[in-house]
Amino acid sequence: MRVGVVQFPGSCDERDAAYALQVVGAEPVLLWHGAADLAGVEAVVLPGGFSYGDYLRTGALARFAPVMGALAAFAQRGGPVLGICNGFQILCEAGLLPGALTRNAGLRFVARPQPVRVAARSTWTAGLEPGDVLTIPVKHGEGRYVHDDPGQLAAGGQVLLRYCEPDGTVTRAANPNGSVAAIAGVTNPAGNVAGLMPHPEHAVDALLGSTDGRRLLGAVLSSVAAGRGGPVAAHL
Amino acid sequence: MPRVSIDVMLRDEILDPQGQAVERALPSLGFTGVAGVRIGKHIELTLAGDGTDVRATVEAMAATLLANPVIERFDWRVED
Amino acid sequence: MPRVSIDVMLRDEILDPQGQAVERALPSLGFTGVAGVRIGKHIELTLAGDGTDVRATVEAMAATLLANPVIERFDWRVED
Amino acid sequence: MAPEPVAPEPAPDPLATARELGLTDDEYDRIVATLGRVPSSAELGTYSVMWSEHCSYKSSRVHLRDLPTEGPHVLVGPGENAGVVDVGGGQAVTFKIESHNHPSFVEPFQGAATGVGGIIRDILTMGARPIALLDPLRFGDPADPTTRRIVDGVVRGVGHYGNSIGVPTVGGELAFDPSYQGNPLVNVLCVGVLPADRIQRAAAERPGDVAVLLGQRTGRDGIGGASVLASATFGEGTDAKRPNVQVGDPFAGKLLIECCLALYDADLLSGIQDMGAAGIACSTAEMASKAGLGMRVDLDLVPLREPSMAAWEILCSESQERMLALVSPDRLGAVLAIAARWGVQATAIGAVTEGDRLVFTHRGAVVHDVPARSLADEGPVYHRPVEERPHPAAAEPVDDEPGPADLRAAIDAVLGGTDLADPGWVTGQYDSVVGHGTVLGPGGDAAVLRLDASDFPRGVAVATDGNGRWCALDPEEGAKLVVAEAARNVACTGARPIAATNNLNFGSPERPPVMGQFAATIRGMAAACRALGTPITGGNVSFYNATGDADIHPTPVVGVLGVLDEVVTRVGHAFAAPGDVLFQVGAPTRPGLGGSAYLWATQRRIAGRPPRIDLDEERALQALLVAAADAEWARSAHDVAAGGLLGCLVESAVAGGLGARVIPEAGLAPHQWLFSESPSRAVVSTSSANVLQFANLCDARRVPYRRLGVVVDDPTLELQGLATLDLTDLAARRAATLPALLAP
Ligand SMILES: Nc1ncnc2c1ncn2[C@@H]1O[C@H](COP(=O)(O)OP(=O)(O)O)[C@@H](O)[C@H]1O
Ligand SMILES: [Mg+2]
Repeated sequence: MRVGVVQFPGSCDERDAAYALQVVGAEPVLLWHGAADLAGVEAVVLPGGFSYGDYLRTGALARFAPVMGALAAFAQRGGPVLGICNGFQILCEAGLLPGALTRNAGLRFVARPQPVRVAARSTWTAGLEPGDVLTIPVKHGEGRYVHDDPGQLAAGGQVLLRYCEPDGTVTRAANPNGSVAAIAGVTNPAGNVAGLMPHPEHAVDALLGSTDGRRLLGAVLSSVAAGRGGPVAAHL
Repeated sequence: MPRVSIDVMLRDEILDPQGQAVERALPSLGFTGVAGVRIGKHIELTLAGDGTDVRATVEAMAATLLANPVIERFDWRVED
Repeated sequence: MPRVSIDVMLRDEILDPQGQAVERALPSLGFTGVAGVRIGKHIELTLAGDGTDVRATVEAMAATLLANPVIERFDWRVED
Repeated sequence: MAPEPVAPEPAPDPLATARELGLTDDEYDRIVATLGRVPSSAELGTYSVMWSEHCSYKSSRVHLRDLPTEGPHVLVGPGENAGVVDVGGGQAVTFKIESHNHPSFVEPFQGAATGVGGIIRDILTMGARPIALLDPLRFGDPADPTTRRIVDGVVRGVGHYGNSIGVPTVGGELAFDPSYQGNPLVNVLCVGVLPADRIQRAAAERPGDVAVLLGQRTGRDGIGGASVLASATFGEGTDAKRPNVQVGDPFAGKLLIECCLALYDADLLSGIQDMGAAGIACSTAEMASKAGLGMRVDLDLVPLREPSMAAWEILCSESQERMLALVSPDRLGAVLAIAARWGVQATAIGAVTEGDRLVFTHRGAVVHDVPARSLADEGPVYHRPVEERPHPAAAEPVDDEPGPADLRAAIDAVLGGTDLADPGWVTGQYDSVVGHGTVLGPGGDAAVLRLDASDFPRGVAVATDGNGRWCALDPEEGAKLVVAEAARNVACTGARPIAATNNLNFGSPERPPVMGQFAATIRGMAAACRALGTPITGGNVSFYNATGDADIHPTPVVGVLGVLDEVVTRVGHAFAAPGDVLFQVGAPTRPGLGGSAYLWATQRRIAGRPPRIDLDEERALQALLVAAADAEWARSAHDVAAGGLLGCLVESAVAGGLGARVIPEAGLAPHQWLFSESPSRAVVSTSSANVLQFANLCDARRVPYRRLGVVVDDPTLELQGLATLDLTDLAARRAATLPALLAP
């Protein structure tokens, strides 16, 4: 399965994302920010990094890049899109995901292995159960998720992951950035567009640490595969 | 070529940890009685043209690019 | 209780990478005719008291904490 | 043909200007003799920066010659932007360390950030993709609010640049000592990887090649900043000397990396040089001089941030994120196209010429016309007076003094001190994982990086070490110990140390005792590098680290690089499993409290002689560690360093979430057993199944070993008959040390 990885000026994790996709069995395709189309991929990852230097606001400039037009249309048609860290920020700025990501409450960049708890059943967590705990690195300066009504998001099944202790309890200390309701990842109402602050692409290789990221990245592949011939593929 | 200033601030209900940190640091530096510190962005730029549609241009740019309405509000003025 | 606004900007001769990157990105993002973008901080705060020594307080505060005199300058005004 | 240029207009009041720029009268006379005329303002500008201590190494050059620089793996040694070593399989690795001490004192955030940017571009210039950063940092007393402000700015600055540019920060150091109060040390090491046959050279090749300026526009940033600032002592009047601070733009730096790598892949360049200190002047002079050619540049073509800049300002500006590429005219179009794709400004500003002149024109006139090599290679060389003066406290017999009255209190003091603090407060602000190569990140002995995820099994290990206390007490022995420790840290991971880089941080070279420390350091470093097979492939000298008359401790910082043929065999420092057997291997524990963490933590004292090192013992230990890893008999390995055996055991246990039961060594005072920093020792754990093989390996290699104890499941460290430490509590306290001291 061909999965696009969008490269913006200032992206840093695009090679990691491509590597991780390969590890879970996909064929990564780098997509240039200036491209007008998505080269026929079946899913798209917006990788981490500092697109346009993160200047002005994280994601604020990237969301105007030419490729984002094609991406929005793809998302509209139900195409699976995953934004990781800077990718999450871009998707929020583009209005493809609810809420916004702001400066960490502690005002420092935070890099650490981070336990997160699966909060909903979705195409992005196929094969995982609510309550499952994964340990995945976070690394960001602006990851504090803000939303007016996190309860409504949760009720709609849009909260994907929450920051937690290794045993799964959600505590203030486990929250690396002060996100509302400890939210680490969300989806759009339709469930095909997701954003995460943790970096599953950095957790696919036992030599480098955790392999929990495979379970998340693998989930999208199986969902897309399962959806072939269904609504997603029908529009491709 | 009008020169424009735009101030972009987090909306009041959004936590501003930077403002809070400054507010907390001030007393120990001998500045007392300072309250309600909020920190945002100050943007200065020059627009091409004679300035006939400054309002439209600036508001469009601020609303779509310079500020994120989900969390921010903005204010602008033409300088000099 | 005077309400004060302070703008802190990089000094003109100091590179402002943020302003520069935004300015460079604007045309390809569909915003044309914008030049000389500089981005700094906008700080709002309230001072206790009747406002007799606002100038002294604000300037001292800006010079010691709010702005870094090595690379920044500041400007302030009383809002109301 | 252009007509012969007329001589540039002489500078008004040239001698006064020369003095203002820091040139001595002798140096000025030399310039006049070289040119056969009075120099122009632009020429005075370029000579003053190129002949500054920072650029010319005029005080250090005669000593640096004594360092070993050759070895079987060395592809490029000192003299280029960074050394390159062959790691096999067609891959090469380049690495170098640089300092940004003075700029980081003036403006900690930007100083540190631009330090990171600068060393990344050195690595990039060699043709490599930068893959890792290490940041050895030294600051004054953490109780001082100024120190806290500087630490905060520096750590944020390193993080800002490194995180944003997508190069992981995988190691470093954090040390505090009052000698760095007015002069922090911010050193940064960068590692890059490249195909061994794609090394780029910073030399001109052919007359007619076009000089292309890549990157940021040139502004009045840090004119003479790195060079002049780093070549004078801070004191009163710092403000007047303060050049405009350079501001780093990691975004522009990132685009420059990708653009240059694309240019290398397409094999489009005949030469490339980054612009560090002394900007255009330095890069053109060096590239021309190396080739024995000339260069002509039209300064009116240089894109400026401030159009009013004078010629000498354009030449000496240290604006960041710029490179100078030389391109044959038929490839210019392709180069400009690649630059445009990456959004990097690229401008042809001049050309390589026959002859040896470095000619700059500005506003239609020749403003500079000098032999390129007179700037780059024929600067003054000083034989500064050298006086080796023993440290007043070195004779104190600290190893003969009685141990602490309360051993438990001493243990708590050492483990609670800054030398043994958990670096998490720093490392948690750095991205250490980007690039999917970080096999062992910060926290252990050395960082280990996988070079290629797909089919290339190799890895490299890198560690930096310095120790101002040892080096102050005895610079020669201190330098040996520092080299040995860095190499031992690399060997602990199982990597074979093959090369080193050094950053020599010293006080004012105009003071003979400082030059005495310098000369002794070079002797010690040369001896250790020879003995351990780690030639110096590059580095940096930073003088004038002083506040008024007070020089810093002599602080050589060494980075050692090692190779793992199979990165999967790497060994970490964390205990792996309960029941594993602990061995102390290497030299016997000797009295070793001179300059130790124990003495500092318990008595705030720097005294005694640093422990002696036997370099043969050291080499044997390192070879053993590599062999044990290769055979996969070591489940963990950690050298005995700051905080002695106690520090070593606590770090390994805490990292593994386990504990240990160990038996004190007979015949040693408990405080020596626990805290001695005598060198050439490590603690290795093996599974009980491999105990015999490991012991046999030690016997075969004649490396002494001692069974120390066993790894246990519960988080306690039992020092039988002496103390039992609760590691959960200790870990929490060590993690709290830095936040408690440094939270602003
Ligand atoms: N400033 C820093 N940046 C990154 N890593 C650091 C820093 N300071 C310390 N570390 C990490 O902490 C660990 C312990 O450091 P140190 O005690 O100096 O090691 P050693 O004694 O083995 O030389 C090392 O892995 C080092 O890389
Ligand atoms: Mg060590």
